[in-house]
Amino acid sequence: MNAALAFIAVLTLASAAVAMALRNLIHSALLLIASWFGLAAFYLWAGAEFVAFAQVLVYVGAISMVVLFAVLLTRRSRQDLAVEPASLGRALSALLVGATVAVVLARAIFATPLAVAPTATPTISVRQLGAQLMGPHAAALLVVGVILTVALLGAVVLAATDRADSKENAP
Amino acid sequence: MSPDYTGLFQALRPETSLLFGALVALGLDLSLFRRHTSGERLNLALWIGALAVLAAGAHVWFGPHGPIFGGVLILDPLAVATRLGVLALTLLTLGVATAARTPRNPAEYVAIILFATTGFMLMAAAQQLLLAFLALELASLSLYVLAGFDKTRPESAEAALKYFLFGGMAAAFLLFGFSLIYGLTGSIELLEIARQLTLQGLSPLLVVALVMVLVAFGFKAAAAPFHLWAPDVYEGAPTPSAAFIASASKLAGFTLFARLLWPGLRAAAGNVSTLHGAPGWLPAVAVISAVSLLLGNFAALAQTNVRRLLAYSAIAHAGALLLGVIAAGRSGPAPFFFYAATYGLATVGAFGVLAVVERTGSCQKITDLAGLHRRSPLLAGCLAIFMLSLAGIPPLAGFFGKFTVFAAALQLGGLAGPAGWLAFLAIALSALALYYYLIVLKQALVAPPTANASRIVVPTLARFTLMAAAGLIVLFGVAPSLLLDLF
Amino acid sequence: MKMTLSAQHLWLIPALPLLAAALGALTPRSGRTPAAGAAIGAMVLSFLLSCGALATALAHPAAHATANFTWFAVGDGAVRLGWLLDPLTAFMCVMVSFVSTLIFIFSLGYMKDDANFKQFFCFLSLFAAAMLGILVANSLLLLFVSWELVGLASYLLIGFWFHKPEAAAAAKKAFIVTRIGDLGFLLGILWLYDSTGSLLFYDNGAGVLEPTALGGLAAQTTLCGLALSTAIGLLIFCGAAGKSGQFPLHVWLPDAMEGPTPVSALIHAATMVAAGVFLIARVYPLMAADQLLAGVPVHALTVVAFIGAITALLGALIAVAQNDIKRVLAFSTVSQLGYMMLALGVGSWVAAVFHLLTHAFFKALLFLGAGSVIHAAHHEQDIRKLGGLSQPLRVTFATFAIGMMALAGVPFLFSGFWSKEAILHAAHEWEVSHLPLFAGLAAVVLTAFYMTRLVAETFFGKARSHAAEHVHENSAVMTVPLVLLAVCAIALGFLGTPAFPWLQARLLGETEVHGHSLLDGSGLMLGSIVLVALGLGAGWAVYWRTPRAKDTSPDPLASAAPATIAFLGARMKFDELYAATLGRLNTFLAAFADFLDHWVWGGAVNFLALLGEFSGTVNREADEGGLNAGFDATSEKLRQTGQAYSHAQTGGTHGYLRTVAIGFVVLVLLVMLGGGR
Amino acid sequence: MSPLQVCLLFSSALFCIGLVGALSRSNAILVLLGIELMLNAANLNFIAFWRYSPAPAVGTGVLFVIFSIAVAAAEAAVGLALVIAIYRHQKNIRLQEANRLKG
Repeated sequence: MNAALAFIAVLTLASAAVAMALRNLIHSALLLIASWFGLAAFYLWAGAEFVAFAQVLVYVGAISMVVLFAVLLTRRSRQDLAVEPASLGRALSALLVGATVAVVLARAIFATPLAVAPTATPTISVRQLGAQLMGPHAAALLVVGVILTVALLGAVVLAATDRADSKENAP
Repeated sequence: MSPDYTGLFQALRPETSLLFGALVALGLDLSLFRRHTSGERLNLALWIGALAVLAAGAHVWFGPHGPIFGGVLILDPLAVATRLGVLALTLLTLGVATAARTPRNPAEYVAIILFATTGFMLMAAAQQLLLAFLALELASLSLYVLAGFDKTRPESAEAALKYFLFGGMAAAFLLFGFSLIYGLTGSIELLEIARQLTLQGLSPLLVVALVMVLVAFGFKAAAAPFHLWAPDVYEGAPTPSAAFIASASKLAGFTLFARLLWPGLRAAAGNVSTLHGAPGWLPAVAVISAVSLLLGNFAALAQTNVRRLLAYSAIAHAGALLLGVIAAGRSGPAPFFFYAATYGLATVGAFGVLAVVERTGSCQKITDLAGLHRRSPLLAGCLAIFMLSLAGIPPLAGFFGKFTVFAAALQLGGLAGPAGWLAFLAIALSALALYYYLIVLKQALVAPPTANASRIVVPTLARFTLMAAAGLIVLFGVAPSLLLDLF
Repeated sequence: MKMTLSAQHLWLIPALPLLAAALGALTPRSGRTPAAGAAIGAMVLSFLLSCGALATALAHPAAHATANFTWFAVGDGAVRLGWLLDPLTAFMCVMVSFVSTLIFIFSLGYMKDDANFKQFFCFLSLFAAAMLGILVANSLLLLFVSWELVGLASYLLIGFWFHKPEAAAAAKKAFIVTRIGDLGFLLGILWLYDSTGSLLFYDNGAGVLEPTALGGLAAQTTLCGLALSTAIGLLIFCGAAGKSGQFPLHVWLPDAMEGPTPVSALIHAATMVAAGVFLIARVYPLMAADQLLAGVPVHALTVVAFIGAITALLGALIAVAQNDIKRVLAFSTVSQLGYMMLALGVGSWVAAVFHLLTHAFFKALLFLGAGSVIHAAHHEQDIRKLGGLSQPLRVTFATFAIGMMALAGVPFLFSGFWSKEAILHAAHEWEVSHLPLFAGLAAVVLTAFYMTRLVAETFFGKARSHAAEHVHENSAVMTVPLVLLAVCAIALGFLGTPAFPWLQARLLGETEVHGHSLLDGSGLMLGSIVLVALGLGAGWAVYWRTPRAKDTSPDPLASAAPATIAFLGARMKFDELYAATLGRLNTFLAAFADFLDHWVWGGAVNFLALLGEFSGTVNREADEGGLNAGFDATSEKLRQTGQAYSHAQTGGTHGYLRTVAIGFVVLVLLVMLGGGR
Repeated sequence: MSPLQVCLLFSSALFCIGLVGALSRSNAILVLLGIELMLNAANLNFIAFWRYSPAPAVGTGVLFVIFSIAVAAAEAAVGLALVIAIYRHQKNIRLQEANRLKG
């Protein structure tokens, strides 16, 4: 079972890391989809099937599509697809900062005693989740509805091209 | 145990009226008023928004109190006071919007302001990590959109993108921190977390979680070194949006985080009353506060852009407010609430003045305010009240905010401990603050107007808004008990 | 009709001018008569009410009648405010409202051509209201609020002629320098509130000036072994030093002469600068609480005494070398305020208040007299270009001479003599040191000398400029206040002679007057009379006997060259003395004052700037803009520091995001490693 | 090393990869995706802690993740709209070129 966990982890991390390093935006997006699949696999491994489905649906199904649309909308020629490499200094400093954060997190994880009860993989049924959603978390459910409304409204307002706008900004 | 839905809906009536107002504004605008000029559409939306805010205020005032829905929300005095404060600041922001340039989608603009207000209202009352996170995200997403609302200016888009990326990063840190807190305590209810933490003590992973929460807090409060977005957003965003981000958002953010830190993470607070206190989040907040005070005050001196000056002064005020949060463990939330609310009033007012001046042309440089006393004595007078309140000159409200916060901070251990030093630093730097506020006032009150500057006609609603803000500042300065009696 | 006013209604005294200010603000720009009428009417009413309050206070001089109320509650503590009526309040109220009334009337004439006449009266009323608020407050917090309002109003008044850049700069300087003192004051207030839980002066045994609280404060020790009361007292003294122009915060006062002359009379004679002295007199029990303790390194009052002595001497020395009529008076004010602080420090607060009252009258008289001269001489202020004004300006000259003799301390007839004598007497009896006494005696000579010079240069000889040739006496609206003030400058002294110290007894809360024979301590009095005579004689010899010929002719003291005939020897001697001591000392002190202005307190701010710079940027050249100059350069320096800070704001989003991560790491390390685990 | 610690290291690594991406890439979309990865790492933590919690039947961690996925979707929508808004003005989405505002 730990082997499965290690496999999933390596796969996910590797595809995420390569996605963040690749120069081609489309390739990056595809690798990120792979990494999101990896996360879904992890959720399955942990016994949270519903979350795994949600992950696939939302990330792989929706977010990646939005990203691809954005990529296509914001390029003017084929060359734009290939993102120029980040400047070396910026990449190095980013790596340095990332590594430092990683060291801090890892040290904290190793230094903290975590009581773990060796249990079998738990399960949680959709019915149980539903009861929780409609029960103690009803308020959160309402708020998420509002958040999605705002996001939709905001995205439409910001992204929509007004006629007057396009005239003003025509090159 | 069946959930108390009735109680929940009773408690959420203010939010419901805000959302209802937003939907009505959108609906009317889309159906009946499509053909009207954008000015008329803005006015309609603003009136609907104002009514919704007033209705929400009535619901807050007469609504239920105490823990709601099994303690997910708490309507204690701090929550009620913050909700009322947020609603008042929203109302003033709507007033400022009457004076500013009409946005291209007026109904959407007002609706998103109301959505953001809903987020603030929930932030004020959340007592559970999940709801806190969602409320924060609701407010933040709305504010990103508001910052980028002016599509004709590249500065607006740039400000919004920077704000969004910075905020997204902060949200990621916050969520990671929350996940660690959940892991360490097995709960997302603040009271349960507090109970668990008193048993556990401070572990390294908890320190990481605390600091991640503080990162998000620093972002929301615009405290150094997590302030970098603030000057750019204040400068680039449309004026009412900037006013809203600077005032209501800050008040709600301080309430939310003070609640997370004090009742929730009290066991990990540590100690700053003496130099060799216990470790915890208090020393970290003290450092953020000191850095904000120094950086905000010094950088404000160098500004030639009045909005950036307000932004850096906001950073300095965030430092003083954090001092109030530090002291809240002993003195209760009243001091920092008073400070944040009156600061919000003065800031909305200052941006309101800028919005009116902007009607006659650009108002970015401090020198754009030259000769304001000739162009509009009312504006100059109001600006003087706002600036002097920010500078903490008695008897304006800003002074009593400072007084109560510093008095509370000194109670932690006199001048001998770091809290006392911070209070001392804040008091010493307020002389510097006076200097840069006087630079603005000198332009507005003393300098002659430029040759082509005309008289400024202040629209009636904006006039009313500014006079209300100025009047409240004087009123709360003369009678602080009006606000403090909410506690 | 005997009218009395109880403590409950004391608030009316400041409320009336405040109302007048509000009315003035609401009247249109053209409403000159209503605005001025409201201001003067309110001041007259306030004066009458103050007289009523004085009647009440004199009926029960020992009582501290208070009226307190809760203002607001924070947490478990409540902040209470209140009004306080005792002889100190009552005497000060009468003085301030009376002098203000006269200055308001004088302003009618002085400002009659000014376009912003209405605002001027509005600001004057606001100022007077705030000043009266300081006097009637029974709470340190209320006092501080009024105190800051006074600062704000003086900012508006000093900068009233804002079209003059010097005026705008002077106003800002005055506001900010006094505010630096106020920061200490605010800190003291907060500390006091923290220690005692109250800010009321008197509260039936629970106030901060009452034995319970004082005992507690004196018993605790804090930084450097000071008693807590000493530390708080010194912080409060910072505020007093700022407002009262005490060394080293005196730098703003001379610059503030850029304001209209009635403002100078109001702010720099009777009221604002006196507020610091009043404050120390008010909190005197707190300042003196540490006197009984042994083994305390410094007593608060000792500091006050020495600062006062230094200020007295410094102000007098600098005044000798000034040529602007108002600046001479400004430095003499600095010097006289030093006297008052000296008196407070050596333990005789009644002498300080006595001098405060007499000084208010004769210095207002002198300033208004100067204003009358300036107004008549078409705004010529340089005494080298005046001269020969005694004939055309008869009334002004006569009253100015009375004021000059009061200030110089001419014996027996003039009030300044008696009050100064009381101070010197108290300094003589001080056991700690006699240095303040010697400083005070030295300043006596100098005061007599420079005032003689001022009168001689201004009123005698022949007119040395076009402006001074064509002068006419001013209208009655300006001269009548001068005459009234002159009468007071003489009469007030007789309230406090050693033979009949009525004022002192009332201030101390005694109903009976115990006079001493004038012969008690007559040695000191005789000595000081001789010193006054010396100063007057020297001034007469140097300036009066041979008046200046042209406005460009050199100052006789400045040119070390020996001159004319009969009195030559003595004069030579004096010239040498001047060149060897006074001249050099004066140059030195001027340089020293400059040094203070630029380096010491500028240096303190610079230190902050350096601190900021150090933390702000690493790659910044450290020497750039070094510690080079005073106020403006300092603020420029601070600006540069700020620029260094805001250069961190590169506009690059990556940098911003990186800061988040770095901030995270640093804070984690801080919490894990720091905190003194 | 317990499996929980493995999971935490996994999530920390993912968090740092996202962080490095956000800090180094010039394309605004990739920066946004880096931040999404950081959010994913937090979700992973929630599930891991839920997996090893003494009372998994309550399902708090799972619910939190469901909500946070919804929020992430909303964030992505707004973020990409903002990217398009920037593109409208500067005709590219290179983040380092969006620096009109500074000082």
